[in-house]
Amino acid sequence: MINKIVQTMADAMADIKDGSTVLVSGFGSVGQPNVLIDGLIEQGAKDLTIAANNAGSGHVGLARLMELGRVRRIICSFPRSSDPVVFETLYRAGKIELEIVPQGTLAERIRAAGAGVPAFFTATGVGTKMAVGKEHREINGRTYILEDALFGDLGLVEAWEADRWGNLTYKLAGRNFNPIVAMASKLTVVQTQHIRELGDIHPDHIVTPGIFVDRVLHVPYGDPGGF
Amino acid sequence: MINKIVQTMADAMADIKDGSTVLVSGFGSVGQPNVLIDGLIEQGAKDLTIAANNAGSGHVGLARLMELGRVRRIICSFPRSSDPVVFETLYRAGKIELEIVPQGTLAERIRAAGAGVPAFFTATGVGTKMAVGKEHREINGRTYILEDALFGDLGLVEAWEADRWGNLTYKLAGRNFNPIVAMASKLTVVQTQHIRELGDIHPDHIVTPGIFVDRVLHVPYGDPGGF
Amino acid sequence: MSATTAEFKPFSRVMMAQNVAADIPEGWYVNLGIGIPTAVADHVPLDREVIFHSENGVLGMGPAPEKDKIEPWLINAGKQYVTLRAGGSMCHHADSFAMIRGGHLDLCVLGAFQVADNGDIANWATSENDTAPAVGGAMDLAAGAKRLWVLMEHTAKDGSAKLVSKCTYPLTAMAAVKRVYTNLATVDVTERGFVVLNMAPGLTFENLQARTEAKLHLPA
Amino acid sequence: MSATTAEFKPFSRVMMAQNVAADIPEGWYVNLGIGIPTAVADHVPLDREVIFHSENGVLGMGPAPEKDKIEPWLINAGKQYVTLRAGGSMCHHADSFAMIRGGHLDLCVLGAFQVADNGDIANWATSENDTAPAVGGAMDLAAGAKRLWVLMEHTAKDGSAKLVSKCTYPLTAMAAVKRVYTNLATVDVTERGFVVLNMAPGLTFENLQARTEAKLHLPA
Repeated sequence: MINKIVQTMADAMADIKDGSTVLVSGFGSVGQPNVLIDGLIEQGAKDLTIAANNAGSGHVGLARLMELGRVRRIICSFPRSSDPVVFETLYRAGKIELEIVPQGTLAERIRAAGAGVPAFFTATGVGTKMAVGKEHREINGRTYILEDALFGDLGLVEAWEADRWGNLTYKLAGRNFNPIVAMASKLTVVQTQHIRELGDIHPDHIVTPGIFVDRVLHVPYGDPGGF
Repeated sequence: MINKIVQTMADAMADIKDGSTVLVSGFGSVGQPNVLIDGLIEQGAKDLTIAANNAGSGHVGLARLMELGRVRRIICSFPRSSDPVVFETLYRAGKIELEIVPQGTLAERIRAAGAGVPAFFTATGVGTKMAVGKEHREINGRTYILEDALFGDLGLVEAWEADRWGNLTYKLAGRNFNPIVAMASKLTVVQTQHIRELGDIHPDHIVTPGIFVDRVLHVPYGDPGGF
Repeated sequence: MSATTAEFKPFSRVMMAQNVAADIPEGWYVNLGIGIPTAVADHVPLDREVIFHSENGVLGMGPAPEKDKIEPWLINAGKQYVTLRAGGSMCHHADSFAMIRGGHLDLCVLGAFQVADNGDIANWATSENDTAPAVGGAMDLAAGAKRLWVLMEHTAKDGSAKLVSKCTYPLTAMAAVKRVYTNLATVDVTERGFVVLNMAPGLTFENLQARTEAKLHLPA
Repeated sequence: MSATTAEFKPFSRVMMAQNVAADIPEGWYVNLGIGIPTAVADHVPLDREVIFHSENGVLGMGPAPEKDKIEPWLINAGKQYVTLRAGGSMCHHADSFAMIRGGHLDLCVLGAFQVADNGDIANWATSENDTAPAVGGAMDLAAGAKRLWVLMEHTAKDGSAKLVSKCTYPLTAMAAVKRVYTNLATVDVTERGFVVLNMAPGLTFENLQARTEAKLHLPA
């Protein structure tokens, strides 16, 4: 019997290696796998590359992971947040590398990794600092730049519902990066609000099929808080 | 009030021009917009390029459109079918151009057109006839070829449910090419089994948001027949 | 800057939003940038159906919720709580940006630091050496939407011009802006450069030009 | 071809499918090609959960339906009616091929005209000038799955070898095949070339080699 549901955080975070690239979903605190981020802090892996839309806030979650010196590099579209003090301090001190990526390019690069597309052309960023050093090409009269796929060794996902095959649904804006992070990561770990019996989620309503999911941890924390 | 629901086939097929590229969804007869294909036959546009998984069967639908001499070129992955007599006759007589595309490359090229990606690299087809004349590139130790986006001037879609904003759902394997055809086409015309009131389809269950849909025709034909 | 002494009444923030809202026809799919542009939605009556998109996978946003009816799972790109209209739908981030990058949005309205009369826009960083510049979805929106309109003050707080002949700040996109709405005027970006469509009450063309670094034109 | 006179009992079609099925562990995501490979599913017991994928967006297929319980909206890539297991799900064609092309399938089993001992596979056309050759999803599956196994007769109907040192038919993919199951043997594709894992009862290695154009090896 396939059972991707794990019972402990230790099992959820087993075998995560130093030097991993970690794709972290979430937009603000909605659909952000906060409990798994805490689990990663606890687990101890270091020299990490984190790809996420934001670069953490306050002294918790991703910010805490950075504050502990565990993040070598962050790839994000918007390092500013309501309280980006940790990131900004590290960045000014030259203690963390930053790769700024337009949000749509970030999403498309992650999706490409999941879909077997190692590189693709896009119009976003042409004529800007983002295009410096990138291959340019005119296609049908418009200029595009080449962007490469962004793979995760580990992907952290928050779902609304999950079953033992790892099929997932999301709630409203909680979907955001989650489905593509699951596609693009070698090891996809999910925290889910609800566990469902196999077959209880309608086959037309499953958003992430279990093929993209490795481990599921039941974390019924309720609604997201502030941002 | 936005109302994409049209009342007649003439309205559904208005202003389709000679020389159009038409993306036609469906896999076998499941999720295939047969009534709209008949509408296109009736409408009269010619010199068409048709992109579809198959190249028609018997003397109806796409096969009929070809038999009438209205199709200059077909782009598909599998021109064979249970009864491909029309296509094969035209092809042997040199009266129709054929572009064979691996099925996944076909799907990805259509999706790329909808997503603003004019070209992308793929491993599919490397070392085969499909790669002849295409740009090759080694990325991270593997060889890929460059494929371009496949845009539709017109996209023909079959949905299970639709509302007046053009939001769509599909039934089981009836989904297939439909969502990406809707994304990739300048004019997306839908035949739907069911019309729903706005708001009756749960926002998490809408598969094709109305932004990708232009016209909806109510065609409650029931279940698909043979293939 | 003697022209500043002339008597005229700039458009208020509300009027600026109203000016944009008045030009959005029913049926358009529209993304409103974070900041002032977000307020445009408040001035589009619900019975003129305009479908508002947010980068985080929300299509069909309605007005802000009443405080006791907040849905914690429904926010916009500015991380404000929003509502969803009947007919609204959710999608994931790559699909949401496919809408943007695939040219499916009829309109995007962004704020900006500078707009050049060739349509270049700079709205994400005010220095090449900005500490941790944050671009978000601005470059995708600017490059991807069918039309890009900018909504901003006509001049910066220090009085410097924001409608310029060449952007000095790092670009967001090249030749992307189609129209600019400011507190002083509405200006189209055309092949001739900036063409003034209307001005704040009492403002003269000369007075507007005095506050604008790029050359302004009157409609042909 | 004097070797053909030796006494041995080739694997039947059913046994060939059983041979493949026996090697698929629980939890694998598997795509079975049209034709003989489809029958493999019948030999994987339902309580050994293997998740079968079909190119047309079906994940988690179960056994063929009883005739009075056909769901007309549920077919596989071979356009046969199928069932969906509890836990099955649907997706669109680009997402379905993302599973294939993104390396998410543990295994694909295809039929073939020829397999070379470097793993090249030819399974879609038997001539460079084929009338309207039909490739379907074969190239995606061959290039994309983590493992490609081939299930086919050991020789063609005319007696010619199908395990060859170089494919003469148009390729489907290069260096893709990991293992071949035939009616005569199971053969791994390794850096040394073809390595014979097992043979039909009564068949000798020499006899198998006589039916194989490429050089065969015994396990090291």
